[in-house]
Amino acid sequence: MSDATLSSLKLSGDAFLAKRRRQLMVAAAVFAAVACLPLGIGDVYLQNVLILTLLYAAVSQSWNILGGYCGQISLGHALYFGIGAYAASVLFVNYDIVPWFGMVVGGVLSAALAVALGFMTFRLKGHYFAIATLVIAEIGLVLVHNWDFVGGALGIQWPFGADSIWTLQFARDKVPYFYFALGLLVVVWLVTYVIENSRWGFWWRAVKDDPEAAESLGVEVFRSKLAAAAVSAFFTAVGGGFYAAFVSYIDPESVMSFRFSLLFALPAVLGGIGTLWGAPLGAAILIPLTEITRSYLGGSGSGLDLIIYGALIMAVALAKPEGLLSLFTRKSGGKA
Amino acid sequence: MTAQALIQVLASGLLMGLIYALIAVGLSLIFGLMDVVNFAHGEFLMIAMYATFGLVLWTTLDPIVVAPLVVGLMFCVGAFVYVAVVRYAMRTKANAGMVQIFSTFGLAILIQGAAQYFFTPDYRSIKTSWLGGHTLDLAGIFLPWPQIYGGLISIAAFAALSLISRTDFGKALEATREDQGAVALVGIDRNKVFAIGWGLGAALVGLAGTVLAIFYYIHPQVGATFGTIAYVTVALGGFGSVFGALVAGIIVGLVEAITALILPPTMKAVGIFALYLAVVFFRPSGLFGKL
Amino acid sequence: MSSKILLQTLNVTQRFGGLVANSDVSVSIRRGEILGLIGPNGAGKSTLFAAISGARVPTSGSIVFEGEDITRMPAAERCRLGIARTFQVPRSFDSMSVAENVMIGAFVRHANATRARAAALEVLDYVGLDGRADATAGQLTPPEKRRLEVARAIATEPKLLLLDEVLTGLTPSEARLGMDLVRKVRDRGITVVMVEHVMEIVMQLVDRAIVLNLGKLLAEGSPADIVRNEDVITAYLGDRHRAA
Amino acid sequence: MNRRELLLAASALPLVGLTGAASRAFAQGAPEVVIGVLYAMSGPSAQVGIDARHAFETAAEIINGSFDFDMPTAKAPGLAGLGGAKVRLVYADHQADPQKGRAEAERLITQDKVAALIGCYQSAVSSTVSAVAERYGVPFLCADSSSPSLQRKKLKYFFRPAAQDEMFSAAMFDFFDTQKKKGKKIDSVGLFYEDTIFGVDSSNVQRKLANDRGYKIAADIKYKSNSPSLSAEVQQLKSADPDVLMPSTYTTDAILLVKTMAELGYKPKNLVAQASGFSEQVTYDAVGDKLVGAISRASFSLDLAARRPFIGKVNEMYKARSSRDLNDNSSRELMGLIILADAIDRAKATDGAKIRDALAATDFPGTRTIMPWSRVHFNEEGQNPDASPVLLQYVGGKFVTIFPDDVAIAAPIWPMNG
Repeated sequence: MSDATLSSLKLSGDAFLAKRRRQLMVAAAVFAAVACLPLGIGDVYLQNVLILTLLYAAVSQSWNILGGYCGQISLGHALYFGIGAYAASVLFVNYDIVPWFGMVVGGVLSAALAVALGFMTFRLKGHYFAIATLVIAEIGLVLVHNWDFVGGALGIQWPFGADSIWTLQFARDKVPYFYFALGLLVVVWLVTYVIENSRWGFWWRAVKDDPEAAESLGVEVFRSKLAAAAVSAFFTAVGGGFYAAFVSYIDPESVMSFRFSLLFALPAVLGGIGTLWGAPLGAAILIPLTEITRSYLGGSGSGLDLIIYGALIMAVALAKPEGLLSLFTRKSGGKA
Repeated sequence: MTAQALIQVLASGLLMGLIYALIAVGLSLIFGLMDVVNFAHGEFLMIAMYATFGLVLWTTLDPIVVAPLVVGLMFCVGAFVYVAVVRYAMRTKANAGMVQIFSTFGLAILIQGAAQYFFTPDYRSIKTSWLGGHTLDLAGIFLPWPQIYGGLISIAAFAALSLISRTDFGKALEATREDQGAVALVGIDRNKVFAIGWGLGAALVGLAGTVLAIFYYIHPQVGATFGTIAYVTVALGGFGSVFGALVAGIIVGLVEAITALILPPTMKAVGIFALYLAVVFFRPSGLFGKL
Repeated sequence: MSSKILLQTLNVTQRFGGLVANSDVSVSIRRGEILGLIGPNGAGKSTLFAAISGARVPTSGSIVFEGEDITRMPAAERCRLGIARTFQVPRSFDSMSVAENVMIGAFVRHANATRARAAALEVLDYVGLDGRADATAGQLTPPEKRRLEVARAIATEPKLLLLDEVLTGLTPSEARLGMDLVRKVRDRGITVVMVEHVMEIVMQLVDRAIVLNLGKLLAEGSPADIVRNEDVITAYLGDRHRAA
Repeated sequence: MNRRELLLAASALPLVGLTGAASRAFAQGAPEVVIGVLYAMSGPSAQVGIDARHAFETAAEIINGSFDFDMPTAKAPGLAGLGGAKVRLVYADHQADPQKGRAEAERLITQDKVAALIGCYQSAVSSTVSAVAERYGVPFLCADSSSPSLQRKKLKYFFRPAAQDEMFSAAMFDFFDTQKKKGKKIDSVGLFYEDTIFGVDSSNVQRKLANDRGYKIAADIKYKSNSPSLSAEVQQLKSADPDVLMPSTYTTDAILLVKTMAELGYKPKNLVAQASGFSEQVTYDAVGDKLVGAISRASFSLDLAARRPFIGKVNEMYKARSSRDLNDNSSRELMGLIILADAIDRAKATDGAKIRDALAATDFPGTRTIMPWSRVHFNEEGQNPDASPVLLQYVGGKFVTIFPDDVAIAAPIWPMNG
């Protein structure tokens, strides 16, 4: 190898490290700025919108790990969200176990279930896989609906209690929820960031682009999918546990319906799948828009809010198929 | 439960299954043609049901009489959706699968919103029709005429489809799906074939809509109820397979009816879903899908 | 194990329904050689290739690599043992950069991303793609894509590299560059098996050739022997000459 | 406020401003009391929300205007206790989602500074909304959710003037008992209910009552709401053939159920419904011919108009807006707002705690309502224990009150399908 190429290669490596460092700094700046938002926004309703935005960003980023990085389009993540919500609720309401622990239990259960289901579904391709995930989540919904131990159709009401960080119950104060949701997003983002540059991350992207070629290069395709599913399900469930604590009432429809599965995929898809910022960006646009159109247009019952929402999804999917993030990034060499 | 009741449940399931097949086949046809899953398929059904309802109200004719009109209208709706939306979704190179899913999903929400906007969320149903409320009593087995009509229409539609596949147009469809580049060389306009394909797919679900409108209620979310079943049916039969849609539709109808007998009826969808999982576990491309 | 035989197929038979694609094929691949696997269309080359690379398990017979039976071993595991392959139609990971594509291969030997990156860059330099490291794989020209396939495979540090028609469809000058690359690969100590049906080019490159016809082993030997073999001439060359 | 304005402008939806302006146009100049209204205005149960909107607007018209009805707040224009202040309604769409209901309740309380909340139809949403109301000390008048579990939380700010499922179901079984005493045959009941809070709660109460009072449960069928077909379910009902079929279903399934029963040749001996779908005009428009003799529990009966003429007038006002008669839901909603306004009037303040105390002190005879209730007052759980339900029978294209005897117009036709 000539000295000239050696140094150019070294430069390429250094440039890469510099890029990674820059990403981290941008993230630090963005998250710090977001962390300051409650200082300026005292309105409870807007805080509520912010919390939901952060939560959806975090859960959609979790979905993104399996759907965006590993290319396995799941239309059934509501199942994991529901497991998280129910684990936290049942443990807290029936056994007085703090939701912090309940969320982790839900996460572990979900990850284990994701692996078990993966053995069944990861042989399937494309729409067959997507429909299998949808169908499994629907089965889960029906089972929870008819399972009296977890309240069946009646759901679970969290008891009123004093404000406490342990029980994650705050009567009026939204700020603690805000920081929890932000914290969850930061953790999921960091996990994605770290994995993105690890062997797993590379394997996932290879599996997404061409599983057969990946297999021939020593990529454990099946195990890669299982790992992505487990990580994805874990954080989705943690998000579900938080949601339960936040709303303090859950029933099957309100945490496990198909609508949620779509809502977790949408921000990532619209923002840019398989990217670090796609899901947060998508959530930052989609959630405030849906909340605000519903709040200020939905009261009329005319369906105008749905028309706007549907048109937006369609427009973004058609006009920016790589996701809205491509508006902000100068991708190396690409057309965008 | 007596044997008679069992036969009754199976007969009802069979008729419903034929209707499911008719709802699903358009979806499968479009997929077979261009590998696109239309997530607004249920909304097509809903439009057709509203159209039937509206025409019946306006012309005071029977749903059966206005059916050809609705089918023609739905053909235009399908072709228009292709030209106005799907054509663009097909052009994208990045995330092609996602773009198709979410552009048609966005369309579905938009159509639901529009239906609520124009028709209000109220429940409609066609009050009187020639067949509505009439039942064929076969030695204690009751077969409602609307469903018998639906089953017959479904069989006729599948027969017609198998005839179409032998015509020049059918061959053009087949050629387009086999090799999109080559057909351009022999002078087939790909976009035209796709538009017609979408028209045909929508017309078929439209036909199902005219049948359902006779005995089912109509409201902006009605598509969702049948949409999920249609997706599972198509996947169970194998995406792209017309014959698969027919067989899967019948199986879904029967399994649904039987599950409702064995398990609490609230869990009857579980039977269909579990069947789907079991089938694709052994045959990852459904019963008659191409690998 | 330092035997001269790197890989052996023993009575490999592959049936697809009634069709027999490989019938009782027993061949050996010797350490350090460039071996040509040739035959007319439908001869069963690709089927045998698939059996060796692990894309498909044969109906009967076995495959032994360095004394280990790998007949049922998945492709990924074979890769770790030291068998790498390319695809007839290049299958790059188009959403990734060229360097990242090669890193996928390098991860087999280096768990750490930084080291995998360094190894990938070294391989890119070796195959002459160092200038394109940061390009998206989708943007490469077809010959560059072939090169990338080879680079990815080399990055897995194989003992045996299976090349599926890497020279087909290239212009003569591109093909020459390709041949240089194959020789360079062999000089790295990697045994190379090339599936080709463009016999003219391959014969200049290989040390030895195996000819398949109608799923059966037809001839085996040095290029000089092969071109003189009567059976080969009738089955393959004759065929081609008549067609031409 | 500025930030909200900014956000709205940023979302570039000029229509937003329009709707806001429209609802604000209600009261010009005069002091006003803002009340938050929470219903699903989009999604599968949007029609209920839209009907509710008409009911509330009718109620507001009565409160704000001057009408010669013997109802609280009707005579004087506006709320006399607050210097003739007008009631202004702010609507919020919760899409039947408990989380959204909660968020919208908070928005109404913190942004629109509502004096009280009213809603929500879906019990799941009423559950989260009542929790928010409690935490902010804003009274929540639960107009139409009938799940008994809501009042069990012993909330201070929760008030439900209408009956809940236990009272409704008890009325049904009281009716059965009297029929039985008259020598009619009622041995078995068939429960048919959807797998939602409403259906499950209702069936739980009915199952318990049936067991306590010695009725055999011949069928106990929980079905999936919005099913594409109910053939198998109906077949099971037909096989069991209970003396009384007791459905707890929403409109869509009520229509499908009745159609399927007719198609499969099943004529239930008697049908006594837990209102909901069986109190909606749409259902009778669609399948009324097959429901002759069907009985539904109700909080309301238009028959009462014969005794209290103003009920007919109120119904006309409502009909002018919605082109349908008041029913079980819309009547409760309309009356609920009037009860709430009356309390605010007496509280002479828009302060939550004062309104709450006024609500708790509410006590007037049922004759001053449009409902068949005997009295309006609240127990310590916030429940009106004297919201006596009635049973209506669908005869001759309209509903006739048949139970309890003191308000009955006609004798029940029993069995309905002999």
